[in-house]
Amino acid sequence: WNEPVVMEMGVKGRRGIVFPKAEGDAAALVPAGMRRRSAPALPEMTEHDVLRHYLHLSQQVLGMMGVSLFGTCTMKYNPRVSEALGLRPQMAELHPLQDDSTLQGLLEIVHRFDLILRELSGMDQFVFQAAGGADAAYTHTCVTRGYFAAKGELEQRNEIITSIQAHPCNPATAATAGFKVVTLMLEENGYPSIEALKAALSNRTAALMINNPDDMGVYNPQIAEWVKLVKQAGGLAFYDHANFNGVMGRIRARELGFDACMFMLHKTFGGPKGGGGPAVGAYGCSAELAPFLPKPIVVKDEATGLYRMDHDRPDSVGKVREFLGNLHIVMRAYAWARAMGADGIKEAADIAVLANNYMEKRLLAIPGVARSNPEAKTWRMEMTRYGLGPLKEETGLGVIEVGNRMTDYGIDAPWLSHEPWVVAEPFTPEAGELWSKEDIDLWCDVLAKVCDEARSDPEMVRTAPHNAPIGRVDSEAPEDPARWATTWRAWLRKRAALAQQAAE
Amino acid sequence: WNEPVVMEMGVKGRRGIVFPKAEGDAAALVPAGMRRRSAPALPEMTEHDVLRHYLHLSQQVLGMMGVSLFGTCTMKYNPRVSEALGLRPQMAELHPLQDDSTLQGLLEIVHRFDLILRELSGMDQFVFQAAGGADAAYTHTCVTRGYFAAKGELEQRNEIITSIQAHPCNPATAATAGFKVVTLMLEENGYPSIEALKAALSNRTAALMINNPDDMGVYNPQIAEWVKLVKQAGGLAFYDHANFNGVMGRIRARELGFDACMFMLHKTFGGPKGGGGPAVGAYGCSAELAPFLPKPIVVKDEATGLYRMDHDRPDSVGKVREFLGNLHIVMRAYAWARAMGADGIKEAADIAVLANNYMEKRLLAIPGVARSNPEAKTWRMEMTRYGLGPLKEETGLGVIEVGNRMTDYGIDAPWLSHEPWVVAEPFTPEAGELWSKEDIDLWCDVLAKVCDEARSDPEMVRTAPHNAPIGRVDSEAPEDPARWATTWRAWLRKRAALAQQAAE
Amino acid sequence: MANSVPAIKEAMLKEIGAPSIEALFEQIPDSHRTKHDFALPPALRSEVELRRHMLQLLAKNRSCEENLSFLGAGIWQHHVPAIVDEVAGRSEFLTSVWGTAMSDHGRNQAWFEFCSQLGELVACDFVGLPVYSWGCAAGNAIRLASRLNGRRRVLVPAWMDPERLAVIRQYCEPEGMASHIAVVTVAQDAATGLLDLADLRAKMSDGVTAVYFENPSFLGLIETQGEAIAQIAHQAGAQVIVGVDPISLGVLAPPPDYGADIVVGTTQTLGAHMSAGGGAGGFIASRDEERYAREYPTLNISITTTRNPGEHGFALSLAHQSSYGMREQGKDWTGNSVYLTAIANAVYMSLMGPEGFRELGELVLARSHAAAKRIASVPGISVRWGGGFFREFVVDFNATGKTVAVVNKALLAKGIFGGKDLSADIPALGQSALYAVTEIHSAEDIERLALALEEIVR
Amino acid sequence: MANSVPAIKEAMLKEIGAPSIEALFEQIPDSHRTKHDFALPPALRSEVELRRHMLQLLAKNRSCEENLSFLGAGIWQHHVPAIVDEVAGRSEFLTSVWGTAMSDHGRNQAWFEFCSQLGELVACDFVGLPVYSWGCAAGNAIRLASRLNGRRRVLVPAWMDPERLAVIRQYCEPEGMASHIAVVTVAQDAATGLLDLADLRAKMSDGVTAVYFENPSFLGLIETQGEAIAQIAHQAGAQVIVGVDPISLGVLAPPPDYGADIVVGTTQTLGAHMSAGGGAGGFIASRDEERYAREYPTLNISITTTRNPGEHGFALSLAHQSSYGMREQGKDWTGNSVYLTAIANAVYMSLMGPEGFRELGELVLARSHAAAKRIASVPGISVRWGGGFFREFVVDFNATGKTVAVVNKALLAKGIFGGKDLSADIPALGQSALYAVTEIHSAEDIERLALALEEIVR
Repeated sequence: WNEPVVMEMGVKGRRGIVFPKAEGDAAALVPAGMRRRSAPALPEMTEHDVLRHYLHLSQQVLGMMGVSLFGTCTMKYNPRVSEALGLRPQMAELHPLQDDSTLQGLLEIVHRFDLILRELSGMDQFVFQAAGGADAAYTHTCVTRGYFAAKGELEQRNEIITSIQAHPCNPATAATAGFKVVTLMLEENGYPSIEALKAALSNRTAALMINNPDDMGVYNPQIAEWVKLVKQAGGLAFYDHANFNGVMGRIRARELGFDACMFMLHKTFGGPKGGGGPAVGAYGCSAELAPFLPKPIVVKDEATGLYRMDHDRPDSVGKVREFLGNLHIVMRAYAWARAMGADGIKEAADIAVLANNYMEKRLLAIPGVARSNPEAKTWRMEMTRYGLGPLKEETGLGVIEVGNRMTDYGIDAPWLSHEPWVVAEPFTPEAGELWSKEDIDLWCDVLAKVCDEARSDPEMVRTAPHNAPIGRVDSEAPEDPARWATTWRAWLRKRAALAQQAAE
Repeated sequence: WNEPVVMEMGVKGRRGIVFPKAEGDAAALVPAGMRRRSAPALPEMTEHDVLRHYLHLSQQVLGMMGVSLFGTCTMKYNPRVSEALGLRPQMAELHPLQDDSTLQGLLEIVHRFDLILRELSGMDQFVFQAAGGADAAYTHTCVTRGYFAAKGELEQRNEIITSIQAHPCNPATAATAGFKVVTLMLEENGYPSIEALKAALSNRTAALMINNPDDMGVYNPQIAEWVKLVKQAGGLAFYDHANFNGVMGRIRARELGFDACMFMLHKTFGGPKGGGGPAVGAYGCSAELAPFLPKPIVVKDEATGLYRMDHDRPDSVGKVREFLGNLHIVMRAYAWARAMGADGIKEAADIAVLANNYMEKRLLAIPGVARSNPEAKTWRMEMTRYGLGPLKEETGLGVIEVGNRMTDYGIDAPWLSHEPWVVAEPFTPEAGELWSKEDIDLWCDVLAKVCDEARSDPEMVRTAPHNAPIGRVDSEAPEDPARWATTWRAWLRKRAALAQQAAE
Repeated sequence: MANSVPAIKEAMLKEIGAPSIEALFEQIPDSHRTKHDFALPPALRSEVELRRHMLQLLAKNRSCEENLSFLGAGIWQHHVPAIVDEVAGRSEFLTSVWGTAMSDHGRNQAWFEFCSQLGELVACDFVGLPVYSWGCAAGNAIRLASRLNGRRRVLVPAWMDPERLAVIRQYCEPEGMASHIAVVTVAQDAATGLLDLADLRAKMSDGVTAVYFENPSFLGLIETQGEAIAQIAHQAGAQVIVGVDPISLGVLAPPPDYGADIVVGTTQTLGAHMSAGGGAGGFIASRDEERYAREYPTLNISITTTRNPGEHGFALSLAHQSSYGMREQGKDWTGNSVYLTAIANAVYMSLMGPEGFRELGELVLARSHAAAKRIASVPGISVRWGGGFFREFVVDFNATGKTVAVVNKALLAKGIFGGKDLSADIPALGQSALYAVTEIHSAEDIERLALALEEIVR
Repeated sequence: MANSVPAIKEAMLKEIGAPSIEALFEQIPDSHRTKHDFALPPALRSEVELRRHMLQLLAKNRSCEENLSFLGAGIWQHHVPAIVDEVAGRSEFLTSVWGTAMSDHGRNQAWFEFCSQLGELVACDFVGLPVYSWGCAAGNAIRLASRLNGRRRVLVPAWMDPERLAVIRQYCEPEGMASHIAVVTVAQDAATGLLDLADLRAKMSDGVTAVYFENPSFLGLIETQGEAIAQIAHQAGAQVIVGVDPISLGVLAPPPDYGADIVVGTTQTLGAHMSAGGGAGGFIASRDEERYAREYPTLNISITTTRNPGEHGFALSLAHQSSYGMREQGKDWTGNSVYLTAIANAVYMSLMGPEGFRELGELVLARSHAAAKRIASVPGISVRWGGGFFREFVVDFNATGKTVAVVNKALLAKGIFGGKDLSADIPALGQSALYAVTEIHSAEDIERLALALEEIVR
């Protein structure tokens, strides 16, 4: 489809949806001066045309329609039974301020799932208000503030320690929350040294925010000692479980000493990615930290068996987002966990780690591909970062060009790496438990083919994609104030201005 | 997507869906000898792979994703609100043998819609058991048998009269029902002469089955007289309202004297085509014929306001299909009729006829296009048949090649003509009230372009399509007993046999 | 409507040079036009009003989801996997029309996959595109047999589904028609519920076009005498037509194993919602012999090659013999059928695979037998044939002194839809009801039913 | 799982030369491994069991569909058009990941269309991709303003949504943090419900980074003093941030018309189901000035050109300034947000068009005012501000001698969810409740509520 922008479509006077006519002079109900003067310049289309437009756009999304080994995200199959459940009025048409008695099913789901996460992590209480993994990290910074405020140490403890391989959301939320960020660098074995940690720790330390294993598939075997040192320094230890897929069923954050952790329900627990949410960062913590959690908390009255929202939490840090969170995603995660069971969850970890090592064998057989942290000789965990540095040196073509060319074969471009790039021309494929051996083979075959093409027909690769809905975009204009346009109205204005300039 | 046949996919041992394990030795519950010996050779795939496969296939369907002026069918917009309603348990999870008291909403819908169709047609009772327009025609033949059996004239009245332009289902169902078929030919003005009808009528005449206007957009102005003559001869008159779109809101079948009529709810009344059903042929008739209708009939007890299924109809001809019919489609048709209202229905006819005449103006401006029944100089009704006879004479390329090439531009091939082809290289586009003027313009532009190409680059047109999911198929093999294969198992067997032959 | 906009109407009128829209209807004589104002209910133009109205109507229904239903008898409550709805609801399939083999390739492939997978289940090489229902498929198959061998008498089981039998009778034409096919019922053995072979032999003759029987039968029983029946029929030159529910074929032998020439049955159970009967669908299958194929009334889709080497395509096969091709000379008639349901069926079968059908079949066997046993333990209630059935069984209330109608009414008050009342259809069974138990019924459901029955018949 | 098949596991193990799967976990020290058996509830592996379990749980909820709800206060029950669900449910969008501008072109275009249409409604040229909620958007906008002008005090209305205010306070950091932004409330006039300009002037200073107010306000009132507020703020060098529900903007003036610099608000009302709050979403918009754009915390998508002349593409803009690009140096942080909801929003706005928003706005005005009037006619009940509101209004129960809690409990027994109890949040209003009336409420609904109230307060 050569689909126009919706703003160009339609005909004046067409209607996509109508409403009953208002009784009386409704316009007169708007106070003087507050009536909209000129109608918004929205398209005027029939329902059929609107639907066709967005159906056409949907067909121009590759994503998981092909094979997408999208790393650092743990893409899973999203059971459609949960999508159907999500549209049930008993889920979709609930108001968050309804009386608890009318939300018993939902609150029960939240509570039951809370228990499941407690069991998987050893924590004492979970909340689901955070609308994503980053928001859960932010929740940790908020809880940290509450905790130290209660201890009277908030002004003193103004540093949060993380590592360069932790997801950017950890330092970013720490900084947003007002903390200074101390970033530890990786050493040869793939993780920061315990000496570096010790050097960073002080009575200013509020918390450690860390994930393990990292995106290179390296597990820090000293993590229990790290946590102990942080606690000794008076800080809190937060486990960013973004990479839970490799360890689930084998370790429990609380047993390692962590005070808190988070899970991404929209990925690790089978909720759909949706291109980026609605999502949930499930945040769990120890009983010591629980009083500071955002409120309300869902609790069960064991006597009556009824569930309620507990708002009466005087030490709570308040809210990180309105209401209880994306509970429709919690519902999906609960369903996923129930379908998997303890054995299924452990088997998923088994398969994810097996698949990653199988994929690695195939990838490292492709000339031009290098592995991160080559010194770490162990089997990696559920994903590993690789680099096309050698290919780039040889051909001048790197991950961007290779990724674009891969999409010509129905393989969406891989995730490269979070900032900063510590591996040259990085890419981070993750097979997880979802993708079949054949899918992995196909992915590796395509990468191998494109690497070959980079040598035999570099122009083909350089100008890719050739088989995508559109040609390679100009990515400079979006960085130029005179040309970027996040809205059609800005585009019209700037296009006119540029045309004027050109004419002058 | 270069999508394999599902029979080639999967890996032994994979599961798409699982069920709880049966308690005990379930296999022993099958009587000796009746246990299946070898498992069916079905694919073994994960849910994710099954879903991706069919999503890929769905993206290889053009149909109404582009502009499809599919004639003789009156394609309409299918409101998605009704699709969502259809999945509600209160519609989807109903059993037809439930107690009437548990089906009050559904029976009310059926009854209310019955009243709407009565109002539109003047008939006295509708039934919805027929699962398509052809099945409604068949219903008429069954009712006709019942009516004449009751009069003791069944053996005598064994002829049904129709015209060569009537949909094939009319003669075909008449013949299946055991009647001799008398077919009237069209004359210059586009319909059979009244003399021809008179010559066909006799005391053997059981019924006339006719539509009006026909697919050429010609309305038989003598139809009231026809009906009178048929009734005088002792026969019944059935109005096939497949082309209702052009006359809805303006005429009523019963007022023209017809004893019965049928509407296609899956098209004329906004139900989805679904590639060919589930569909409903709503069959309505006069009070005189009503006792013979298939049973049960939905009736309302005016005293209690309750609805019930009346099975106690001793003269009923029985069933044409199990239960009450595709009531989920009746539900959609009712919703459509309520959304349109009387004014909306009439306006739809207005727009359909206007659009057809607008389209005609554009089509006849394309060299190579001819109009059916050129002698009929009037404005046509909601659709008209055209022919590419002139183009074929000039270039050797006809509707098949042109249609294939049109799909390269995102325009699905038009419906050509029912058998027999009375127009050379026929095609029958229908704009209806759905398609916008811009869509019609696009359609005509593409046809004009392809007709040009037929002259400027005939090879391009002859070998089309070039931009479809697959290349032009071999349509001879499917007619050859040695090569046709309606199943994968037949294909495997025949392919092996042909390979063997070739080797010998 | 896109062209409702006055300016567009005017532009089109101007382009064609017509004075008004009304003028375009000049062909309809004044005398034909109704003088009547169409008195339809007020329009609910807005989706918000329409949806509300429809939901209010639907809310008056009580469904088999929030109630506990044991109804079967032609439409069955099986689990519909979520992705079946997703695929069948895709706009591309939902609104697909009838393009070419190239433009509608994906849908045609899905249809071929429907036929191919069904072919594996029923062990037949030739499978047509679906027909309206099991009853219609049986009617079509009998007429097909009659065209094949020119005979005009069919034998069917006495205790077959009255609903399906009524459709068959319609297809065979009433006796008043010269061309009718006589429908003759063969007795069933009261002790076993199976076909009475003696009666079958007695009624068999060289005028018989076909014997039709079902597996499982209407009463749920597995007909174990298939081979004997087929032998009797074949010796008389008659065709053997077997009706099946393919969902049973993960555990039951496919009909050709015991001599079936033509297999028909339902497609509803393969992923179609009941929809008050709207889920019904039927199929016809047979050996891939030319003489059979040339009598099919269905449209058929064949795999074939394309201009591109190694590529598959799918095209209509034998369309010319249909009513579309030959009008009244065609094989019966065809038209819109349940083609979207066929796509749902294809998805369902792909999900199931051989193990899914086996597992489901065993579960249904186990659960239905367990249910029969539990129900039979209720004082006064017995199960007519305690074994050898699949999914459905006959519950006998005669000893309770209560009619099925009374029992079912009491069950309904408890949110339970009791089995189909057989007392009118098969008087020989007295006050009996046909209960269906599938994978959607849990052990607690059975217990809930049994406790309710205990209370009711006490 | 595709690779659960033992043969595949073995093949992969063999290929990599590992002795067992367990061996692959060699990095995890024994001492880290839990000794604990994970005691999760039994697996419901089959979809049929799982679905049943989930439906049983959901059945314990009572929804706003079968009940009559007047709850608003941050999440509103508006009509969600059917095609919005269809598009947002498409697998392509639902499971989309994060590919390139070329491979995910369709989704990126839909995002751009979300921003473009929202830009028309709020009359802003720059619109970021969505954030979690209105409250988060307000918090982000205040921080953005603070980065722009370096000031650390924000003025907000005293009677704003406590839910939203709590989020804002979080984003502004607690007072114990050195870097916190002080949140200062400005009084509202008891007579009009509007902002008290005298108090605003008193609290305005050159330390104020921004004034934040809403239209309609938390209590539903249309703030008519926007221009005056903006003038006061701008004179002190403060930014003006206005929070809106864009669904009102078919009839209400867009905030830049009365001086807003930054506009934030909810996206939930634009086609997202309430989902117990899961429908929440927020947006940030402003003039397209570089100094603003360079402080956005969101990801942004810009239209651009491609290698093919005349073709549009859509690419990320200013991504480097986000936390993905600059970690703790970035502008606040971003991550997964509500991007799928943004697609639903885009579909909704395309369907609505200018006339849809006008018609809906007028309908909501008319219905909510009619409802207020009818409710005020109930003896003992009054409406605090009888006009000048949009959708929501304050119902005053003080004269009835009954608390809102008691009234709402009685309403609940009649299947009615009464308005949000304000007595704890805004003690000055005593026993008052905030009622929301939208296009989903019919005249009969209002009458039903009024009759119920008459009975309850009698």
